[in-house]
Amino acid sequence: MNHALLIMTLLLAPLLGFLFNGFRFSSKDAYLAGTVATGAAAISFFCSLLLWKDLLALPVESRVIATHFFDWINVGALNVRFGFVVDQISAIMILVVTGVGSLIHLFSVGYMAHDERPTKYFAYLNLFLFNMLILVLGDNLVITFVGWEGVGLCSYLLVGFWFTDSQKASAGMKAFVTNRIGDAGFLIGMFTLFFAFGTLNYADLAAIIPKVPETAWLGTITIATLCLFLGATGKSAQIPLYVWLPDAMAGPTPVSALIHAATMVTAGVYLFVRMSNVLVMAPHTMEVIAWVGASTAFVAATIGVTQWDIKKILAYSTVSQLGYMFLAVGVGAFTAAQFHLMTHAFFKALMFLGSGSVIHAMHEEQDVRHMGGLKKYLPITHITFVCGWLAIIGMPPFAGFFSKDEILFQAFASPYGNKGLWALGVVTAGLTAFYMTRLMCLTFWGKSRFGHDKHPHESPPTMAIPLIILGVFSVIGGWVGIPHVIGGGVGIPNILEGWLEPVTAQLKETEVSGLLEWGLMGFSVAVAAISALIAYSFYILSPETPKSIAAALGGFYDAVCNKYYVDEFYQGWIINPLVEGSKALWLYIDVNFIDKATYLAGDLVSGAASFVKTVQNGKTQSYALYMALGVVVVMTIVLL
Amino acid sequence: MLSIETFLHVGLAHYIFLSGILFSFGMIAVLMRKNVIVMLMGVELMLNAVNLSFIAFSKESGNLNGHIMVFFVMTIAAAEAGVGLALAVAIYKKFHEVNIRFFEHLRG
Amino acid sequence: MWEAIAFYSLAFFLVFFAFKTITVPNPIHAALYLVLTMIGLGAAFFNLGAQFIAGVQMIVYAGAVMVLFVMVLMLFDLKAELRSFSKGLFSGGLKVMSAALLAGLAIGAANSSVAILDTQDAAKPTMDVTRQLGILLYTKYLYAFEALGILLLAVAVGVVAVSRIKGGTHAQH
Amino acid sequence: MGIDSFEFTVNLLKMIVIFMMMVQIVPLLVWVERRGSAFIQNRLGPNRVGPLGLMQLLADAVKFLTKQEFVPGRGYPALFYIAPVVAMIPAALAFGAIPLSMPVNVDAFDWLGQHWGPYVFKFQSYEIGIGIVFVLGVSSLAAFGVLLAGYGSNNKYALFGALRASAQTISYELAMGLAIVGVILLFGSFNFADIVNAQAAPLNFMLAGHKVELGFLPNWGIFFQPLGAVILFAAMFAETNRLPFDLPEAEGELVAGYHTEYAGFKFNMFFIGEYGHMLVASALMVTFYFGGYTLYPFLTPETAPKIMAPIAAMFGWSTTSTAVSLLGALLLHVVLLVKMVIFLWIFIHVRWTLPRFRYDQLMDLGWRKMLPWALFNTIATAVLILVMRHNWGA
Repeated sequence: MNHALLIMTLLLAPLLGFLFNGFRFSSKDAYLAGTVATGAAAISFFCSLLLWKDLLALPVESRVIATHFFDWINVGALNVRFGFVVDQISAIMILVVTGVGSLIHLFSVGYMAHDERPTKYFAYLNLFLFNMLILVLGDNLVITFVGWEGVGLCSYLLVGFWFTDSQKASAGMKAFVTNRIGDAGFLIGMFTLFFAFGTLNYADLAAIIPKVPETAWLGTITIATLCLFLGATGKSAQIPLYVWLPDAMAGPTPVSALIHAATMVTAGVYLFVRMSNVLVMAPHTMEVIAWVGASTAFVAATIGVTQWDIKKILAYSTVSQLGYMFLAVGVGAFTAAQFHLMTHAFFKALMFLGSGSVIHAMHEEQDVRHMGGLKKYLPITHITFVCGWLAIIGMPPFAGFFSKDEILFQAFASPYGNKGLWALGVVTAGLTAFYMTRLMCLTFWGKSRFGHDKHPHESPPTMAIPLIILGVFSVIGGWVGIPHVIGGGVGIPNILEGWLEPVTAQLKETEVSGLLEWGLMGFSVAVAAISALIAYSFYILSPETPKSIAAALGGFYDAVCNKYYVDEFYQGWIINPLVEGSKALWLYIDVNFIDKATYLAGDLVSGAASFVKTVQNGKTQSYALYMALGVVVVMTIVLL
Repeated sequence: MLSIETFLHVGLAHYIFLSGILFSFGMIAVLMRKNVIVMLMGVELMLNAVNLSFIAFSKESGNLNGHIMVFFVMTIAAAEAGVGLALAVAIYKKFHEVNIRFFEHLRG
Repeated sequence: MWEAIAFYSLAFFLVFFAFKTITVPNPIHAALYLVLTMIGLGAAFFNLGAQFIAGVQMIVYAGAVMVLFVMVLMLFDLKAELRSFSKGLFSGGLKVMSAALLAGLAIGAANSSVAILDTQDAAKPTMDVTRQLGILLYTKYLYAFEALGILLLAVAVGVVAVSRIKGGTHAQH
Repeated sequence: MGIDSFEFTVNLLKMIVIFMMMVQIVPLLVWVERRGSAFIQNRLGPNRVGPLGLMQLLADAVKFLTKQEFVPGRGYPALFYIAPVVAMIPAALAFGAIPLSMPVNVDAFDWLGQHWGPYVFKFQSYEIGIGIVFVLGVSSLAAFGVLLAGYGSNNKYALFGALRASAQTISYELAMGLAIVGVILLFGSFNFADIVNAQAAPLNFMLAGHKVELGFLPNWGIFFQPLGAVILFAAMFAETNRLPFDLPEAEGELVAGYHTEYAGFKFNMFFIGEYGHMLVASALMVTFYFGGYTLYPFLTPETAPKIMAPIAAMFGWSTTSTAVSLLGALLLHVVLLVKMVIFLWIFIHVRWTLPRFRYDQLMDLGWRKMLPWALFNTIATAVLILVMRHNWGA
């Protein structure tokens, strides 16, 4: 099959699904809408598989399927083609996006069956898929930005999907506005790159930039990549713009799984993996990224420990895991970042869907304090959740182990890494194990704490099947990137590394002894295992201990529990001054000068028009006369 | 220049002149008459004047495209007359007169 | 010679009838003068060798459109109007002037374009003209012809809809 | 081309003669109508003046001519006077365009010391290439006569009659035109002479690229267009404003319709117009569907001179080819007249047999029955012609 046609089908299937459902948005038939939307997603997934197969058939050094449909913008030096490229990076991305996306569409059919506006929901979901595909397939920054904004829009629409609840509507608004700040950075970065290098095409940039000498902090590339990183912090919820993501949990749970865990929030990571050749020319940026990523991972993990809302816990966990990815990007481990992105997509989508299943079973109850002992009510959800849990805390041989271990190893050993980053990463790993175990204990194990009026029940097959598939992938998904020290002995190659090698920037390998690698690995696993055990003992064996610890920590605990008062800080020191300042401008400058100027302009125009408006007297024949006079004038000019 | 021959040898120019006169008459009717139906008649007159020049040109150039145009113009004119008269009937039903000034209500 | 006489008498009648059309105060008389103008134009078409068009002119204009006009006018029972022209001496003058100017310019433009008209073989047998017209209409201009058919259908529906209007925002009752 | 004075004179005379003929047939028709109606209604009819009451016509004419001229007080005299003329003109013009017989060939001869080259005179007032379009165009003007009469009289009944008449004429013109389109498609010509000549042959049609000929039947349009013929004939009734479509002059409702205010000679002219229309209608019916002035296989433009030559010799008339041609043409003209008389009698018979329609029934019939059928006829004819003439791989 023709590649251009294949890519077109890949892109258009969700768009058509969106149009189909969008035009009949008021329908309440969740099954029809869901079938169409899921079908569209499945078609896209199928196309992705075909493209991946074709890509495999190509020789290793030229694994690129590029196509462009038309020249989109052609102004002066700026030539933006509506072009798409499928290479090793985007192939993984589209497989993940459409694969996980299809599963989540399927899950949604069951989850949204009794909603008020299911058709609208599925239309948005399809639109999101379309935009996400645009984002990952675009062969230049502008196309990516189109998708970037598109997914932002869909995120807004879906977070505020239950907009009749003003809190949820404002959560959507918050997500949107926070993203706008990041997008401004993205735009500035894009402009800077174009200003400096005259192109926005990834391939061209990768070809030009390594030849450009870069000067310290104020170099063009550093500034540009920092700006792009600001965009990435917005989209991928890093410090300082992470605040929207926990609030975004107001949306339907499958949306949280798809957009706010598996795909959209990883766009920033994808961007930097895509631009790895550019990024390695700006070591200072990488340093910033690494530290921001590591501290985000740590801070989010600490907050996660104190949360009670099941989705909030998962949200902070997502922020934390995204921090890991940025840590990997920052230390130059692009393969590891992409790897973690993929495995995270599996297990975090799984856990969100699992939490959706739990919430569904508990009749919209989200507080873990009112759960417990769900193991016997929700066997499938429990089993799959356990897979996700083991994956995220990094237990071998689950998916998360390999990717997280790779990141920690690179943080320790890479020329950009250092022991501080590594230490932060390991502590975060411990915290992750702690709060995830805490979540398991409070939700599934122990005694049930909900009232007798609730009768939890296992979800229908449309919801169970995606869980099972994702559960399987949470187990085996990591096996594509088995490190040499483990795989080398038994002859299992690191498939992923080989796969991504031609398209990501390669750093000089630092020689590290296998023993050290084994040691680091063992250490982090041990930390995770111990903190998991501690959590188990706290929440199952002696439930009183956490309270006493919290009491002992006092103010610090409160601070963590309230997310370090970051929202309050933003409110008090950024938003309020802005609002007050704007009010002052409005009341003084606007009213006194600008308004008067516009009134004056209006008065002038209407004054001048009072003479001309006699022409427009409603007499049809006068109009005909003006027409005739106009023709006379034109003909005179033409003839003379 | 203006010899007797110019007048006697009837050619394209004569017909175009005639057509121009008829056209201006039609236009005056559209611009000046108050009765909507007479204005419509003026439009018909204008269209017919144009038809005349089409036919004259067609004869002069020897191809039939002018005839085709006239054919189309006639169809359009018939349609226009139908719509115009229907509007006039609608106006008459409301005001019991068909004066163009009732269209001033359209000024809003 | 005969040609000139035919043309000038025809032209005289045409101009006279057209003038009466636009000046007589009674709209029915105007319509009847217009019928005469139409018939005269049909004769002019015939003179110019466009027999089929002349016949169609008679059928469509004189026979159908004008009958419709006259019928509508009679239904309205309009009497001779006291003020049949819209008022305003200045604008009236302007209107006449602009019409005359436009006509003059159009004549000038057409006349100046006569020179660049490529005259093909002019003489053709009369019967052939109708046949050629038909062939042209159904080959080269087929889409335009079909489009006109659709237009007429739309107009037919529209006319019925418009003439059935009752009341409205400006209805006096 | 050049028309010499002999040709000019003959053509002028021809026009006058044919017009007079049309006008003179009218009194005869009136007599036929009156006697016919009497016959149908089982009474005597005019029988006092002259043999069989034939002189009644003359008496009527005198009455018409001597009646008082009368103009309604608040009417429009100009329109009132012109209306009867306008009513008569279309019929006369249309009748003039229909060929009444085969062309007459006049050989070259010397007369008045001059040489007059051979001529071919058409047996009609004037020959127009696209006669059918001309006849349709002219007869569509007939509505104006009625409208003018109705408006000029300034009489409520007259106006209603006029409006009815014109609405009716417009409505039935559509069906009439479409029915004629079938004929035009069939014979592929707008010319009456072509159509008539095509009918002076054995019945033939194309079937899958082969010509099929049925020698025992003439190639008349009625065999191909029966539906078209019925529609055309019915529409003709409406066009002539005769019963059962004489709503414009329905006595019960409208006194005498548009000629309520007319008397005397002006009324007579309306009469002539109406009967002229009947003549045109019969002539068209005959020309389109019944072989016109020919009667294959007996009397055709080829055989007529051959038949007349011995007859002329028998009676001792001139046997020059000019004279034989003229005699042949007259013979064929008689054929046409006989056929026309049959149709004229049908007109009259229908008038005294069928009751009048109601106005809504009339419109309903015109727009919702005849128009669709005529459309169907046109489309079916076109499709059939295309299918039958197509050479299906043979």
